[in-house]
Amino acid sequence: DEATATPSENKDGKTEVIFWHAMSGDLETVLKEIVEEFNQSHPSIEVKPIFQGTYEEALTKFNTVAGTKDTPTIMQTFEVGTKYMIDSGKIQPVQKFIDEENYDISQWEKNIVNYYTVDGKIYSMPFNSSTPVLIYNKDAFKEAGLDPEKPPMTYSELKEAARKLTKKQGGQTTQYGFSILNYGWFFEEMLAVQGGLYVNNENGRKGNATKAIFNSEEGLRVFDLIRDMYKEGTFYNVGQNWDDMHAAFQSKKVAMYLDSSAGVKTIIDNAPFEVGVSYLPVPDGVERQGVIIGGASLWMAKNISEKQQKAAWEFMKYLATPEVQAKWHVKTGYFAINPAAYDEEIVKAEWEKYPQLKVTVDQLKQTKPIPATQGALISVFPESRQKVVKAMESLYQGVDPKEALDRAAAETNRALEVANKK
Amino acid sequence: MNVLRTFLLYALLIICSVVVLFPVVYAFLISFMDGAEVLQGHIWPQKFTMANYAAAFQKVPLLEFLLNSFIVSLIVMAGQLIVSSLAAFAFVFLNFKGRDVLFFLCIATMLIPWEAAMIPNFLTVQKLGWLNSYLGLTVPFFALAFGIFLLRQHFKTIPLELYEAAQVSGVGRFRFFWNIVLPLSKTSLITLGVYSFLTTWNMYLWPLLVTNNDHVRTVQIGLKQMQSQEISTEWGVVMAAVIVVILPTLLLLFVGQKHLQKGLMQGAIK
Amino acid sequence: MNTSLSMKSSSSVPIRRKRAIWTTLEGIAYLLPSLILFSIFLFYPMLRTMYLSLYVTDHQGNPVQFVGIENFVYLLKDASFLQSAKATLLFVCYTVPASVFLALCLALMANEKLKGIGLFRTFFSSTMGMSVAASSVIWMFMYNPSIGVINKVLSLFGISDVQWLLDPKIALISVAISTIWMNTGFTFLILLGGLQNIDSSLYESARIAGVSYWYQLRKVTLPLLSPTIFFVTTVSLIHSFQTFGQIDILTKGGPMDATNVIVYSIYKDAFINYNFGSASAQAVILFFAVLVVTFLQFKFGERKVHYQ
Amino acid sequence: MAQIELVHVYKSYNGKENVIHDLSVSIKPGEFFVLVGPSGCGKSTILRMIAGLETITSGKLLIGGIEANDLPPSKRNLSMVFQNYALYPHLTVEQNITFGLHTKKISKQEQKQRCLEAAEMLGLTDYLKHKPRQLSGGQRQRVALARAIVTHAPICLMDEPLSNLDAKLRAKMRSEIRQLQRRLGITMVYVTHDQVEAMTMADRMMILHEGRPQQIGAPLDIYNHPSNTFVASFIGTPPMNLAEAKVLESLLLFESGRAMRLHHRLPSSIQQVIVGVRPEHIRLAQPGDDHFVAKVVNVEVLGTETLVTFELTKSEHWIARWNGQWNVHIGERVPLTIDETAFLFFHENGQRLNYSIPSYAAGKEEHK
Amino acid sequence: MAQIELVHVYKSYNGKENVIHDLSVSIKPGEFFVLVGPSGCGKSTILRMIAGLETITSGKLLIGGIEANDLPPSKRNLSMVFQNYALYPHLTVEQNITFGLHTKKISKQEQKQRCLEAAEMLGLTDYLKHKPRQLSGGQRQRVALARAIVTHAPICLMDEPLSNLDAKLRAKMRSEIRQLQRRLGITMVYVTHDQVEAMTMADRMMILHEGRPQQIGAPLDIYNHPSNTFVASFIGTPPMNLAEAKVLESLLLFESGRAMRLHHRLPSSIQQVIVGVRPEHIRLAQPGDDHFVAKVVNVEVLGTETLVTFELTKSEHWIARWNGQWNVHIGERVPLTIDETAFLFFHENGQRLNYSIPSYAAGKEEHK
Ligand SMILES: Nc1ncnc2c1ncn2[C@@H]1O[C@H](COP(=O)(O)OP(=O)(O)OP(=O)(O)O)[C@@H](O)[C@H]1O
Ligand SMILES: Nc1ncnc2c1ncn2[C@@H]1O[C@H](COP(=O)(O)OP(=O)(O)OP(=O)(O)O)[C@@H](O)[C@H]1O
Ligand SMILES: [Mg+2]
Ligand SMILES: [Mg+2]
Repeated sequence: DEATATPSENKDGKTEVIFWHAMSGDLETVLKEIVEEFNQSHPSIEVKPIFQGTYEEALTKFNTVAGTKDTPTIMQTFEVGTKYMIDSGKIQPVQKFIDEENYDISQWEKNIVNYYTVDGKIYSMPFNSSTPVLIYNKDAFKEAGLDPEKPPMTYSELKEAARKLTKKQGGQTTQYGFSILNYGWFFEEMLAVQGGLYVNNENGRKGNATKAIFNSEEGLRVFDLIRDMYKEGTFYNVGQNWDDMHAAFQSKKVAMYLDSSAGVKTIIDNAPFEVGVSYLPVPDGVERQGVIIGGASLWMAKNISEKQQKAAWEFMKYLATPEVQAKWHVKTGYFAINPAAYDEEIVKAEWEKYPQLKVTVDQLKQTKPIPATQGALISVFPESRQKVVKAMESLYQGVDPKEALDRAAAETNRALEVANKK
Repeated sequence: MNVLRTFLLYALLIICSVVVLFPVVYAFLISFMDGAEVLQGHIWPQKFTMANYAAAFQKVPLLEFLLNSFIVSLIVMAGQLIVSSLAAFAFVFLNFKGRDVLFFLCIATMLIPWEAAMIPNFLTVQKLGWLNSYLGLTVPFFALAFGIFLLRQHFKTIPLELYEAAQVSGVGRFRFFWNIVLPLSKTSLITLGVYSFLTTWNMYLWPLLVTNNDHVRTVQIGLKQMQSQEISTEWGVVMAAVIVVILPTLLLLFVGQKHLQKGLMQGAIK
Repeated sequence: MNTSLSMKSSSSVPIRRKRAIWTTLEGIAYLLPSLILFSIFLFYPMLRTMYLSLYVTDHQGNPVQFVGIENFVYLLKDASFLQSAKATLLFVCYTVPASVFLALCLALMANEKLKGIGLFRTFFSSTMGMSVAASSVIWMFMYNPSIGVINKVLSLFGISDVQWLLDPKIALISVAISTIWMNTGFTFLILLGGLQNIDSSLYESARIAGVSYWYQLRKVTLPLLSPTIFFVTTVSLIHSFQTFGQIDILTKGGPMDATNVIVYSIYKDAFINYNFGSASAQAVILFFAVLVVTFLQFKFGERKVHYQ
Repeated sequence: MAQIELVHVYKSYNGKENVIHDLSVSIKPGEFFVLVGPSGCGKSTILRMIAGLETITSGKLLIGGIEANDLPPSKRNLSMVFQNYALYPHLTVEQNITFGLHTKKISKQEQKQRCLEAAEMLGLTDYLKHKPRQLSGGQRQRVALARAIVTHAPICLMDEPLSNLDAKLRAKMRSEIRQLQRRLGITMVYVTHDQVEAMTMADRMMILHEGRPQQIGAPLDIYNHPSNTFVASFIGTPPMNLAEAKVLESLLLFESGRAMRLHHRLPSSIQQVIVGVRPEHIRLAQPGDDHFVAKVVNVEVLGTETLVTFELTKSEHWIARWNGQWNVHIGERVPLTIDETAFLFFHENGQRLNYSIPSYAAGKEEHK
Repeated sequence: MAQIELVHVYKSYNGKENVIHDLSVSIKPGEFFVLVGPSGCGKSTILRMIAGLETITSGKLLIGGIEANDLPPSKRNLSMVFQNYALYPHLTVEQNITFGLHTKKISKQEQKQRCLEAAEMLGLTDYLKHKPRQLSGGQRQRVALARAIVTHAPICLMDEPLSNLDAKLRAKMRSEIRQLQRRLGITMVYVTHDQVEAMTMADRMMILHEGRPQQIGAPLDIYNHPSNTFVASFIGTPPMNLAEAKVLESLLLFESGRAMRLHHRLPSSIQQVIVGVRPEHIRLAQPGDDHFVAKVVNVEVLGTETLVTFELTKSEHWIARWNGQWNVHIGERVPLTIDETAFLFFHENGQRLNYSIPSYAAGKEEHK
């Protein structure tokens, strides 16, 4: 095999670990710091982090080079790429090293483990994980006569609060009550929190998914919510760009919205008002099941030398240590995969400063480990997400929620069908 | 020219300039704002901070990227100018069978969406062992149908008499090309040069694909590295980087523009 | 010198042919670098794309099953592809005439002999120095409904917020506007160059004849500029068909596929959904569509062009 | 009808050297004014300044009595034939000719009419639908001419409009242009390097030399009374023969010892002169004539006439012009005579001396 | 030295009408061959075919005995002056002149040398560093000329190379070119519309009319023995006077009743002729001469000579050309006489009749 041609050692006699990632902005800075520290403490290994664009871009490239001498040792891939990576056959499940070393994975956050366990095997090493949260403007709450410490937990509370928070001036709405980014992830989470499944076969965890079932009652509730609120004029359509959403919130155009836990800190820092963070709301009378983990994990390539794999494993383990995880959590807002990190001093200090961060962790901790919150496992996830986004967008055009949802499901089915042919 | 006309013309010019320049100026102003200010939608920074620039340079090896971009852009520019002008010359001044077919074939390459060709090209470049090298970043762009087309259009305006005169004096075709056609097409060559430089400078996806190494990576990748997906981008920093990135190209444009002076053809023949 | 007449005439045909062959060889020599590069980096991928369009591919883009024209048949029935085709055509119609027209106006103004005109020329061409990515980011900012400057200005006139990029009815137009802005610099520069190449004595003659500005524009400037206009139109047309960057950054093809032009759809299918077969089929359709348009443009457009 | 006045006009292209120096001239309404001068002396420049295509560096231009320095060309109400034709390559001959006529409020029909007339006159009728690049050099020039003619503008500027035409057509055009100009009362400024054109067409002409006006006047006046050697040698083909000579009472002493005797004494103030004689005044001596013998160095038989170049002195060659075809051989020595009244005298600096020899035999030149 | 032969050459630009019809001519090595003809008759086309810039539609071109129809221009070893100059706008005058010399394996120094010589000869020395657009029309033409001169190619083609020069410079250039051509033994094909150039420079000349060769021969032969009315009226300025006449024994009867009596009887086969007389052969009648009286309709005093246009018949005007400046008035009736031997006779179809009146008084024209 060509892959053995990969020089596993560089000229200093160090084992080289090529680490492709998609961390940009401040995340990259932190990541580089951590890698630097690792390299210092592990003289025989040299990890080289290389930015490869967005998750999609990195994946495309990995796809093309996988199996050749240009393959990276470690590859970071977003959660929805899990199934795809497994199917590609180009990766080495980390379970092998867990077994060899008897590595204790119980120290990990169980919900995270849950997500990345497929057929009882852990394929990749969770790394940066996040969940959705409700973020709201406390000042606006006060202004509207709402209790800033009592954010809405159910759909009706949400609607009620949104109505109060919506401000009109002349014919113009200057402040909207609520908003959700047109992004499939939020829909998936709103579904999962009610215990709804995305696809059949237990969310694809019990064999290949063949059919989308998100157009269920649970899914419809989400769509109805959006449609109703939009009709009322309390919901603001922010599009599908994260930055637009942040801008809408920070400029007080929107008083409440859903965001990723990873972004909380920056929002707090930049907002000219007090920011509250809370759990995802659920429909009235529905029991809260918890949230699915988002973010990305690290994958190890298959056709590389033993030595490199070992070194890569070493690096992965290092990333999972409480100290590193604490630092990672504090500096980025992503979860620590190892809850022990939350006992670290720096985390405590940080939570002191940003008590909101703890909310995100709590939400995850309270999640029940059921297939719904384990997350769906399908290889055409990105495509399916596009369909859901389109369905969400069509709501603003007055399309019936049921119809929109059914169409998205049908389109996902077709994608699944094609994918299963391969 | 009467005064009113001049006045109106200036007024129009200024209005158009404002419209055209506004986005750039806007970006420039944003680059001096801190994150909160940006997200609150200010136009004029309340206080000018250079922190964004400092951050931009500190986050990614922007200087090295800039240098790489320069090298790559220059090589591509030179390559495109040479290859395109040779081809355009053949299309205008050499009359051979199948010329029009070949020309249309060349034009047809413009129609191929680069996105569709990218993966096979990546594999080709990989097979050639050109990953992580300037070769892989530049050579695939040397032939440019657009450039050939642009130059052909310009070469066509060169009076045929000049070609005839050269032929009669026994001057070889290449020399005619070199000594007459190229100097006479200075405007178009500069236009094409600027175009090549800028498009190469602005390439993102291809350099990302064929490089794995900060030592050959270009500045657009650096720009992308500063924007994050899930969490808020620091727009001030990004805009600062945008300014840093477009500054050299704008400068190049200003310099090139100076040379695009009054046409040289005046009084060409009779 | 004293070869017989018959020999001379008999040698005529071979000489002519030899000369023709020689010219052809010389022509090929000039074209060789382009031809080689085109073959490797454009024709080969295109052929491969055509080949792949007849297959179902795996995630790596390797053909697994021959399906003939099934990919095409599906696409032509697929509502979202038809929507893409429609969006593409609309986008072309919005951007091409407008950018050429605007750039022409700017070029005409900048071609006047005025003090400081060089500065204006530089201003007008400046958008050429901006990458699509950078410009798109700026425009995204300006279009932002909550903090964007455009809505702020509009609100001064009492116009309520416009969802520039979120309303399927205007998203394409919004993207088109930003595209026109991005294209202006380049188109302007080319047109200005064309204007400056016109023999000044022709203008002098028109000045003496005393014709109005508009008449001169119609009867002298535009016809003489026609090769350049033809060029920029053709190029803009082709580029416009292949618009990608601004869509990716501004709308990602949304809302509701309103801006999902074919190239973006190809990108999504190939790089996000890994449907190389379908993506290839779309690429092939796009290729032939642009080919037809370009061919028509050459056939009917170039007829109106006056080369010197 | 419009008058054109140039008052102390200077022109410089580069801000350093002047191309036109201190030009003052007043062209009368309806006058046919011809500009002549060697190539590069500034003729086109003057036309272009009148047309408003070049700025006037200093001085004043008045058209119809109104200062026109800053008037745009279109306001000057004139037409112009460019030296390089300036035809619109994309328009047909017909469109080229009628270009701009609509501004003069001329009906379509009238435009057509004028165009056909001009085309007829210039032999372009067959080419009305052609594009300029399909025309020969002369045909292009004629199109340019037609374009100026059809406007009927009160002022018309022509820059060597006939230089590419053959003699026959040229002769025809000469009289056509002249008639048209008379009929319409156009003020014409006409640049030419053709002596015949200048002499036959001009009401007045100006001779220019290195941007400086040398003489302005009626053609015959200039021909007969050139104000300096430049004009003398520039007007007339072949040019006037000139030679320096010492004056000794009634004797003209040339270099290398040749002498000619006059029947008159020259004023004693004159000691050193430049003597000028037109070639047609050097005749073959009849027996009994005062004559001198000179060696023939070149003979050009033109059909109508014969030009005989002979050695006046070792270094100076003069030309004699005789009617008909003469069979003279190079190297032959011929007896020549010069009518004394034909001599013109110039100061060493080139200026004409205000002195001429009175003719005692009522010149046959002034027949009837 | 190279010979140029054209054998039954035809040329058509559009595949329909021929622009050149059946042209056969052989230009001898070292010959100075002049092409003349009215504007648009195909002169430039012929030059361009010889140069290889236009294809030959049918027929054969031989250069130095070798078929050259398909030889590329650069292989023909010739130089050319284009009618529209074809200067390279971005090169200086000097670079324009020496452009292409390197192909002839001429050293840099020699190039410089030749360039300076040519510039000197053409008065371009001051402009060597200028660009063409800074030159006047005549200066540009001279640059084009210099470019052809410096190559010393064995064949040189010139298309109206002097049309924009003034008389003086033109006269100088005429002899310079002629001398250079002789000295280098160049074969020259020269297009001009200037009679004087044609007459003085040509070894032989060809008159062309609508693409058809009319007559080829030495200038004087053509002048004296034009083979048809076209040539007769084309060569000579002013052109030969022509008129149709009936022949009645020794009487020429013109329209509207004017008659002229000859001392000879014309052959009885001739009944209807076209009569031709050159303007210089129409003299003012001396007392006692056979004369006729005609009304003067136009007078042009050219300085050297006077052209008198008179009414031969109501509809036909003839021109007489007299030396000197004559004070004749329009409308005057003058007695005129024509030397009988000066008459030329043409067939109605234009061909010259092979008949001329024997001169009984040994013509003064053949002096010595
Ligand atoms: N490229 C062309 N296409 C079509 N017709 C042409 C072309 N060039 C010349 N002609 C025609 O061929 C004829 C001969 O043209 P040519 O240029 O040879 O004339 P010429 O004798 O040189 O005239 P001139 O003295 O005016 O330059 C003209 O009637 C002209 O209109
Ligand atoms: N645009 C220019 N820039 C600089 N110098 C110029 C320019 N145009 C003309 N000249 C110079 O000015 C002088 C006069 O030029 P002009 O064209 O008026 O001459 P001309 O009398 O028309 O000559 P010709 O009879 O040869 O056309 C020349 O010496 C010429 O070199
Ligand atoms: Mg001139
Ligand atoms: Mg010609």
